[in-house]
Order: sequence, then C-alpha cells, then structure tokens
Amino acid sequence: ASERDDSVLIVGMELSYPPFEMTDESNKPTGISVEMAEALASRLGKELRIENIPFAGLIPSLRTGKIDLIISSMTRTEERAQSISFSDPYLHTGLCILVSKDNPATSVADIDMPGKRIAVKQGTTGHIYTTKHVRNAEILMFDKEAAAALEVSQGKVDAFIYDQISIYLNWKKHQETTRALLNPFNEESWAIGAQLGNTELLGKVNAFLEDYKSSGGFDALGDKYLSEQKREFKELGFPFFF
Amino acid sequence: MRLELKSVVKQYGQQRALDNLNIAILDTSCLALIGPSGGGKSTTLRLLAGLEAPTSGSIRINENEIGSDAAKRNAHLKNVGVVFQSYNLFPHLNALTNIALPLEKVHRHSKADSITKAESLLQQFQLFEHRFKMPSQLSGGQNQRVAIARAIAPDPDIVFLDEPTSALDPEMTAEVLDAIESLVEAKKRLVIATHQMGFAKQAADTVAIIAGGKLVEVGDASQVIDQPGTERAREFLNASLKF
Amino acid sequence: MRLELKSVVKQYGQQRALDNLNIAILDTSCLALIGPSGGGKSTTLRLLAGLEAPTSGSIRINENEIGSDAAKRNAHLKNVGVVFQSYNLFPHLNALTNIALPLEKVHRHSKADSITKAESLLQQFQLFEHRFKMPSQLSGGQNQRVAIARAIAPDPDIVFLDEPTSALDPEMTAEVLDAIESLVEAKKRLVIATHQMGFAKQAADTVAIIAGGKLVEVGDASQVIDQPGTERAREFLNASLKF
Amino acid sequence: MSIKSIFYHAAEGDDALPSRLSRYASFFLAALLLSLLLYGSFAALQYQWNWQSVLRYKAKFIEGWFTTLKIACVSLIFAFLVGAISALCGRARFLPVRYLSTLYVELIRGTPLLVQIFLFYYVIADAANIQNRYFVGVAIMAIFSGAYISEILRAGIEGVGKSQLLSAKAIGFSEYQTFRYVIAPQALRSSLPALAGQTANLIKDSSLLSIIAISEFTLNAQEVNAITYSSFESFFPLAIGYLAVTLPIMRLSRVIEKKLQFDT
Amino acid sequence: MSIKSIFYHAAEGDDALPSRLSRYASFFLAALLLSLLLYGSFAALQYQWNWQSVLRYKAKFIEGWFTTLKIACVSLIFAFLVGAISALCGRARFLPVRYLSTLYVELIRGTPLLVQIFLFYYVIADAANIQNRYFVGVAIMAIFSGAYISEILRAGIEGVGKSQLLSAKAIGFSEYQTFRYVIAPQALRSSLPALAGQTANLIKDSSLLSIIAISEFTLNAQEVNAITYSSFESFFPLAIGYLAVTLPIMRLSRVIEKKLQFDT
Ligand SMILES: Nc1ncnc2c1ncn2[C@@H]1O[C@H](COP(=O)(O)OP(=O)(O)OP(=O)(O)O)[C@@H](O)[C@H]1O
Ligand SMILES: Nc1ncnc2c1ncn2[C@@H]1O[C@H](COP(=O)(O)OP(=O)(O)OP(=O)(O)O)[C@@H](O)[C@H]1O
Ligand SMILES: [Mg+2]
Ligand SMILES: [Mg+2]
Repeated sequence: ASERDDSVLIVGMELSYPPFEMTDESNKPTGISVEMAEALASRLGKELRIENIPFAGLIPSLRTGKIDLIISSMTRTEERAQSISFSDPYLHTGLCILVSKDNPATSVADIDMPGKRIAVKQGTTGHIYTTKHVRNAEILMFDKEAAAALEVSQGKVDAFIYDQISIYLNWKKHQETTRALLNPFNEESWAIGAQLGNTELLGKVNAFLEDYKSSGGFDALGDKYLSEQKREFKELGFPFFF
Repeated sequence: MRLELKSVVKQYGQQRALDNLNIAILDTSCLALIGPSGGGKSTTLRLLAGLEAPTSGSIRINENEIGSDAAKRNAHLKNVGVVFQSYNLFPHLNALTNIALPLEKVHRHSKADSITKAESLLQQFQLFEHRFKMPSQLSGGQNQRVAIARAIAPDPDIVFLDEPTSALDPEMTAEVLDAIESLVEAKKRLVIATHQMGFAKQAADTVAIIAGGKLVEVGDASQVIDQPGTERAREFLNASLKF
Repeated sequence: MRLELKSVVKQYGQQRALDNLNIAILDTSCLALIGPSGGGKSTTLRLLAGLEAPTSGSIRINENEIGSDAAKRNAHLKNVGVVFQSYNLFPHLNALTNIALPLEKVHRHSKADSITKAESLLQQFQLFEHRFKMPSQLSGGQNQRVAIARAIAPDPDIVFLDEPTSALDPEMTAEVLDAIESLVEAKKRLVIATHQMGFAKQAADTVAIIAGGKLVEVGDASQVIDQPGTERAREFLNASLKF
Repeated sequence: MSIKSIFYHAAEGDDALPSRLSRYASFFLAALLLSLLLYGSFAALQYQWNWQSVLRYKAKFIEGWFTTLKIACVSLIFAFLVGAISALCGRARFLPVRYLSTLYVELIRGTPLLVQIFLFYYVIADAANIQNRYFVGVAIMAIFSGAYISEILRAGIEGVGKSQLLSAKAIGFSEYQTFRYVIAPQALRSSLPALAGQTANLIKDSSLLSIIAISEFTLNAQEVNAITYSSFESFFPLAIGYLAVTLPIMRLSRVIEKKLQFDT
Repeated sequence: MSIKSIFYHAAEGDDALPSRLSRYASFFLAALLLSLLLYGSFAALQYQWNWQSVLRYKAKFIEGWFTTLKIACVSLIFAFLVGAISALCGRARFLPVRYLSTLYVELIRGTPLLVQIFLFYYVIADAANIQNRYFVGVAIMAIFSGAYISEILRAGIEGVGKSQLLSAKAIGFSEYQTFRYVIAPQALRSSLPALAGQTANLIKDSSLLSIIAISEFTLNAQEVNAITYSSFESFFPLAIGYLAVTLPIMRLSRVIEKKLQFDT
C-alpha cells in the first residue's frame, strides 16, 4: 500500500541466528545470509538495506510490503507457501535432537513416548514437525532458543528438537549436561521468500541462486563461517549439511 | 439591597433542607440569618450566593433573578465574596497565596498588587507572621480569619459569611465587626449566618429567623431580637440569653 | 482532677505554639481554657489529651506523668474523649457508625449495644433522623453534635472539648451544657477550650487564660472572668462584654 | 429534546447522570467513529482475509484463554497478598524490613518481567528444586504484580489525611484498628481504579510466561499465527479474548468506585 | 545507641526521618539479604559464566540502551499530552467526546500492547502511508501509555474534594482556573507515584517495539544472547540498564512527593 524507492532492496531477517544472520561487535549485520543478500543486491543493481525483524514479524512485513524479500534461514513449508512465495531452495538441512547427558535415546521414536516432554522453538520447523508427527510426548513451545536448551540441561524437558547447526551449537554450550543426536531425521530446505505474485522478482532471485551456487559462492561462505563445524562434524562422523 | 425568595425548595436526596421558604426584604445593608442548627441557614446562604440552584422557586437579588439560570448565577458569583462555615481554604496553598491568587487570576490585579493587598489584609487580621503557613498549620481562628480576608479581598458588592466568628475570640470578633462596618460604609452589602445573637444585633440591620427550612420571622434587627413576634422565635431567643 | 504543666514547650517547625507554659491546678471538675485566637488553647488540649508529646517540659494529670512516655500517653488516651475544633468525623462512615464503631471495636461493647447507645445519644442531640447521613451531608452544627456524641459515648473519665459549641445555636448550646453538667455529676472531668465567655462561666469551675503560648491567669471561673487580676486578662475580657 | 441537548451534558448538577438516551446515543456515535477508522484502514490495506485456517485452530484459542484466566486468577489472589504485606512492611518499625519492601518494589518495578521470569524459573526455582512450571509461573506473576499493588496501596494509605489519624488516635483505636477501620477503607476506595488497571495488566502480562513454555492465550495465538501465517486473523481473537476479561473488570471497578464515593 | 535503636524506628513522630546511621545500616542489611539469596541460587546452579563473549558485544547493548532511552523520552512527552487531553475529554460537556475518551482508555488498557503494535504499524500507519518505523513506534507508545496516564489523572482529578470545587466557584474561578489552580496541583501531587510507575513501565514496555524491527535494548540483548549462546550473561546488563533509568525516576518521584505534601 505504499510507494517506495525502487533503487533499494529491502531484505528482512532476524539477526539472532548465527552464523547465518547475526551482528558483529559493532552492531553491523553479518553472516552467511547477509553476504548472500549483498551479492543478490549487487546482482540486481540495487542498494541493500537489511531490516532486523523478529521471526514472527517477517511474514507480515513482507505481506504488507514493508520489505521486499525474506532471507532468514526460513524453511519452505506448505502453510507458509500459502502466505508468501518461495524461491528455489538454496540449502538442505534437517532436524536433530538435544537430549540430557544420561538419556539413552537414539532417535525420535525413543523420545516420543508418554510422559516425555519435547521442547521446540515456536514457529520453527521443529515445531511444525512435532505437531504433525509426535503422538505421545508432551510438546512445550519456547520463544527463545536459549530457554529450550536450558530446559534440557536442567532436566526440565527430555529433548529439544531444532535444526542441525543450532543443536550442535547448543550442545557446545552445555557439554557437561547434554548430548546431541546430530543425525538429521528428516529433510528440509531453506528458501528466499517474496510477496505472493511477485514473479518478476522471484525469477531474478532464482536465477541469482543458480549462478551463485555454480560459481562457488556458497562453498566460499561455508569455508568462511563454518569451517570449524565442518571439521568437527567430520571427526564425529555425522553428515554436515552445508 | 433587595432580597426576594419565593416558595424556595431545596431538596438533597430524601432531605428537604428548605421547605417552601419565603422571604421578602425591601432594603437592607446587612442581613443576619439566625435559627436552630440544621434549620437551613447555610443552605439559604449558598442559594443566595448563587453557588447552588434551588430545586424550585425563585430567588431575586436587587433586579437579578438568579434562581433558575446558570449563566446569571455565574455572573452573580463574580461580584460576591463567600466564607463557608468550614473555612474551605485551599490546602495546597499557604495563607498569603490563598488570598492573593484569586485577586491575580479572577480580578486581574497585578501580581505585586495582589500580594500587597493580601499582606495588608493579613496585617489587619493580625496574621502577618503566619502568612506562609499552610491551612493545616494554622489554628482554627487563624483559618477563619484567612477565609474572611480572602472573601473581602476583591471588594465584592455582596459578602456572604457563614458563621464568620465561630472560631474567633471576642477581640477578633470585634475586629471582624469593624471590618463589617467599614464594608457597609463602603456601600457593600452583607448576609451573615450566625449563632451569636449579640454579634447579629450589632452587625445587622435586618434579621431573619429560619427554622425547619421555613421562615419564622423577619424584620428590624433589634426589634426581632428584643421583641420577637412569634412564639417559636421567643423560645429560640430565650435560650440565647443564657450566654 | 489535678493538672500540672511544668515549663511546657511545643514547637512546630519555626513556630513556638507553647512557650514555657506553667499551669498548676489542684482540683477541678471542669476546666475552661480561654484566650485569644492562636494563643495555644488547642495545642494545650492536644497535649493534655496525650495526642502529642511536648517538645520539652512535664505534664501531669492526677498521678500520671504523660509528657514524655509514649506508652503512658496511649494508656491515657483510652480513658479520654476528644472533640476537635474541626469535628474530624470519619468521612467514609455515617453519623451512626461514627459513634458506634469505636464503642464496638475499642470498648468491646456488643454490636447491638453500640448501636443502641449511639442511637440514644443521637436522640439526645436531636439527630436521630440524620443518623444515616455522611458527614459531608450534615450541617455544621449537626457535625459538631455528632463529634460530641462520639467523644462522650464510651463514658470516658476525662473529656476534652475544643470549641464544642462554636457551630451551635443557643438552644443546642444549652443542651450541651446540660450534657456537661450530667457528666460532672457522674464524676467525669472535662477540659474545654472556648471563646464563649458565658458558656465558660456556666460550664467551668476553673478558668485558665492562655495567650501567646503562656499562662496569663488561672483561677476560679467566675472570679477570673468577672474580676481578672492582670491587665492582659482585663483587656481580653472587656472585648467579650460587647456580645 | 433538541439534538444538542441529547449530546450535551448540562453544566449544572454534574453529579447527575445524563439521560439514558443521551448516554446510548453518544456512546454509539463514539463507537461508530472508532469503527470507521479501523474499517477504513483495513480497506486501504486491501488485506486478503483468511479466516478459515485460523478457525480450524479455535480449540487452541479457547484452551489458551482458559489457561490465562486460571493463572491470572490464582496469581491475582497471591499478588494482593504479597502487595498488601509489602505495603504493610513498608510501614514497619523494624527498618530493615521497611527497606526490604522498598528494594523489592523498586527492583521488580524497575526491571523487565522477561528478565525476572528467566531468573526466577531457571535460577531460583531451580536452586529450590521446584519443577512445576505453572506453580512457578503463578509465583512470578504474584511477585511481579505484588510490587505494583504494593506501590498502589502505599499511595492510597499515604493519601489518608493526617487529621483523621489523629482522630483515630483520640478515639482510642489501636494501630491495627486505625488501619482496619480508617485507613484501609479509604485507601482501598482511592486505589480502586489503579487496582483494576493492575488486574488488567496482570492478565495481559501473564502472556510473557510463554517464554517458560506455559501455553497461555498469547502463546497459543502466536502459535496459530506461526502455523497459518495469518497475522491479523489470529490477533483479533486475541484482542477480543483479553477485552472479554479486562473490560468487565474495569467497568465493575467504576461502578464500585461510584458506590463507595464519599466527600472529604 | 543500642543495636535495637539502630534498626527500630520510634513510634513517635512518624514524620521524622530515622537517623542517617539507622537508614544506611538497615538498607545495607536488607540489600545483603537479597544478594545472598541470589548468590546462593546461582551457586546451587553451578552455572559456568562466560562474560567474555557477551562483553564483546557491548556496543550493541549501549546502542540499544540509547535507542530505548530516546524512544522512551519522546514517547513520554507525547504520552503525557495524549493522557492529559484524554483526561480532559473525559470531563467534556459534549458527551460523544466523553465516551470517545472512555472507549480509548478501555480499549487500549484492555488489549495487549503486542496486538496494538501490530495493528497500528501494519494497518493504520500503512493506510495513512507513514513509513518511518521510529515515528510509528513513538506514536504507538504515546497512545498506549497515554491511556494509562489518562486513567491516572482521572483518578487524581476525582480525588479532589467537592468542597474545594465549591470554594473555587465561590471565589469566582472560571472552570479553567479551577482546573489550573485547584484541581491540577492537587491531582498531580496525588498521582505522582502512579505517574512515575507508568514512566518506568513505558520504558520497559517499549521493548515490545522489537517486533516492528526497532532495535532497542531488549531486542539487542536477546540477539547477543542468541548469538553467543549464553543464557544469563546478557540478562544482567539488561536488568541493570533498565534499573539505571527507572530507579532514579522512582526515587525522584518520592522526593518530589515528600516536598509537595500538604494535609487535607
Ligand atoms: N502544625 C503547625 N505548624 C506550625 N504552626 C502551628 C501548627 N499548629 C499550630 N501552629 C501555631 O501554633 C499557634 C497556637 O495554635 P493553637 O491551635 O493552639 O491556637 P488556639 O489557641 O487554639 O487558637 P484558635 O482559637 O484560633 O483555635 C498558632 O499560632 C498556630 O499558627
Ligand atoms: N448534601 C446534603 N445531603 C443531605 N442533607 C443535607 C445536605 N446538606 C444539608 N443537608 C440537610 O439540610 C438541613 C439544613 O442544612 P443547613 O446546612 O442549611 O443548616 P444550617 O441552618 O446551616 O445548620 P447549622 O447551624 O448547623 O450549620 C440539615 O438538616 C442538613 O442535614
Ligand atoms: Mg450551617
Ligand atoms: Mg484552637
């Protein structure tokens, strides 16, 4: 409902998901998605502006035209696709589990039992997965990732389901008290979001992703931000998504 | 001053404070309202001052009918000074400001003039040293004197005083009497509700006795007080001879 | 009742309300405090009632030294009734409850007894029909009578009355005088601050004149009022003859 | 009755309520104006409503609403208790108790509820080995709202005139009796609007308990929002659900307020 | 001076402040107690502090703190304006205006700020074509807090005794003058504690503006929390940052309150 400067590309993301979307010490946006957005903007010949919007505010912002695109590690889902359009996926990952140290569980089936409690972060694919597939355990929704991890570490819940990299990082933080099951038990893909019906922009985005992948842009970013994780995953013998 | 109340009724909820009150006075410079407690003196005073509207009936002061019309009542209020039975100074202002503020804001005196005027009145009532005290820090009589000073400060045409000397010692009462006399000389008019017959007799030229919300007797001050015409008035006044 | 105030000083901020006050009275059943406005009557009354502590000096009533010790003051307060100059009824309670509540809660009467007692006092002061009114709905004199009724309701040993008749008409004043006489007959003791010399003379057996926070004269009521011994007292009392 | 006289309230007798017709007509006019503003805005937005997907989750709304209500009710009772005790402690003779009350009120009112919930649940309750999150949630809300109620009551208590305290002393009331029969009724009367407001706040603030995974009204609405991506559709039931509780409370308080009115 | 007399405040002369020694010693004791409680809980938790990683982001905290402060200051001014106007409108002769004020106060106080922000930013501001989010943020906070301030002022205004209004009328004060010289000073005095509290609330509530991407204090702290994977380390600066503003406000209000005291 508003006129805007055409020479600026406004990208919305929640800058609290390292190493994809975050800020550096001087409060500047940085991370994999940010560099991606920069590349995309220069490809479109536009000036980039990043809006730091909490995850829940991203889709409303897009729908009311306050931003042009969402690049915020957003998984493409059926339900989201009814509200916004998604580009081709640019990254495939999967859900993993954080359990407490003395929990013998090895798979989702082990924790989906009566009397068990599973923590998820509200609005994430972990949340969507559990509401669809978890039958027996009680699901607890959290607003903050840190809270969910703390719950596992204090034994208040049995497991925390989230994506691979987050589970890994949370486990690093609570190594004494938790254990991570880093073998993804499902597959999902991240994509860039645009307004419904904005096929023109979406086409340009898809073309950019194609080129970016083939020209090794993603690999370079992986080496820059995730080299340590990559190495550790190799040592631990888990598949790494990036 | 001509005063005329015609079948005035004032009803508070269940309570009929004035019950068909009729008073007609052709000319008076100082009217005293006397009568038993709860008889309706304060209510009559509030109505005459234009602070409240009667439930029914008409009230005429000189040529103004102030009973039914809010605008007229408000115009009337501007030329009037009132002292309530319970002083009613503003608790958040000191004695000096209580007097000076209305002068400055309502009567458009300059600030300096207002203060000078207030100070001279405080002096007259022997309150100068207490001028910066808040009402809660003043004695009963001091409060009352400030209230009187506030009422007469803007030189109103008519001053309404409800029990103005109840908290005053005889010396201060004499002082107030002097003030009243000089007001009368300055062609101001007064209506005073009081329990002190001696004071009423000296201050007023006309006296009205009100009891049970009705007029009992009205007439020349010394005549009504010394030779009351009705049984009820005689009864009431006899009691006052005791003191 | 024996009363002894020795070099009593009461300081309010800058203001010295009582300035080395000395009074010694060997026996009195009803003491009247008179004197000019702002002289210190109310302050003396508050100190004698044990409501405030003196800044310095000693206060002795009968055998009790109540000046310095808070516990003693509070014990003293239980046997005492007080009427303030500005009534001070509780604004959120009606007339009846204002009287009955302390009877029930402080003096442990049954609820029914408290109400009966309160009602009979209201009747005595001709307030029965007004018993359910809130203080703000009562006339000045009605308020004052409720306050007196509240003070004497629990049959206290000593009653302190600050200007108890200031808002009362002569008839009601006579009523209060009767009440005081019957209290004295019942061996109760009273201290009254008043501006009405006639009332003081009839009610009290002893009179003390206080001015400027100091004692001017003390003695037998009719003697002090009719033949004052000091110049200041004569001056003060002369003014009162006017009314 | 002229049109003017319908909408205008006479200057005189300000106590008297305007006539029923006047009140209804005026209220209607005011409500109409507001509705038009909202309607116009949505029309300008050209928003495509999608109520179906939200409606499917109505059980979630209802469930969350009841959870919020239950938590709020229980918290409220304790909050009043805590607040009253703290207000009393603020007048204690033993000074450390007095300062403890001040510290409590200022620390709680001065810091975000979010931080308090986190600290209380993950640190203090954990140390005390209290596991039930609903229990802890109620405790936190009681402690949080209690600080506000304490301050409201303090203001009410201090508003009672000194002359009345003197009067109570003269009558022989003990400190407790003075409090019970003189201070409390008047303080309650004068703090009523603030207390009603605080109750409404408690109900709304309890939504922050979502961060310790208490599935109350706001969390559930946001969850529906997160699932269906229909922001406005889930916010309307949310607003109406809260109004359904808070509005009657505020109205009730006004009625009681009018009833308890007395003049000082 | 015995130990008892240090910690006990004499019954007499309740107005008199306790001695300086008493106050400090008592305050210290109270603060000590609270600190011990917190310290003990953290000790039981055996939490491994990691201040370094949080400290690296201190620029973020500082920046957010200033943003919050700026928004709060500007909002506060407008909130007072809105609140005062609404309180005045609540006494208007023209009844629809009166009900508009009531509706405004009740709708705003009755619904969650979150919903209001959403509605206001994405619908109303959008329809009015206002794009600047800081501008909208300030407007929302002013409207939200204004409703609370309006209610606080209303209570204060209604608390002024009727006898004083009569007195003002008798003196010849116009309605405006009565308001200006009699009602306002007394109402302000009696609403001061509530106003200070509301100011503190405004500062804290502004944290919800994060959902429209205003990078204020709380949002920044939570981002640091998420980025550094720390649980508690970023909450402490948060609490202290808010306290640094709210505490002085509450203290100041108490001082002014004492100064303006008068007896009715
Ligand atoms: N709280 C206070 N602060 C300052 N001064 C006070 C306070 N209370 C009383 N005073 C002053 O102390 C003096 C004595 O007051 P007190 O009330 O005892 O007089 P009083 O003899 O009862 O006078 P009145 O007949 O007018 O009631 C007065 O000058 C009064 O202004
Ligand atoms: N607001 C009110 N509500 C109910 N009754 C009232 C109200 N105001 C006055 N009254 C009653 O009206 C009657 C007359 O009151 P008013 O104050 O005029 O008496 P008064 O002659 O001034 O008495 P006093 O000498 O005691 O001051 C009294 O019985 C009183 O109780
Ligand atoms: Mg009267
Ligand atoms: Mg006195």
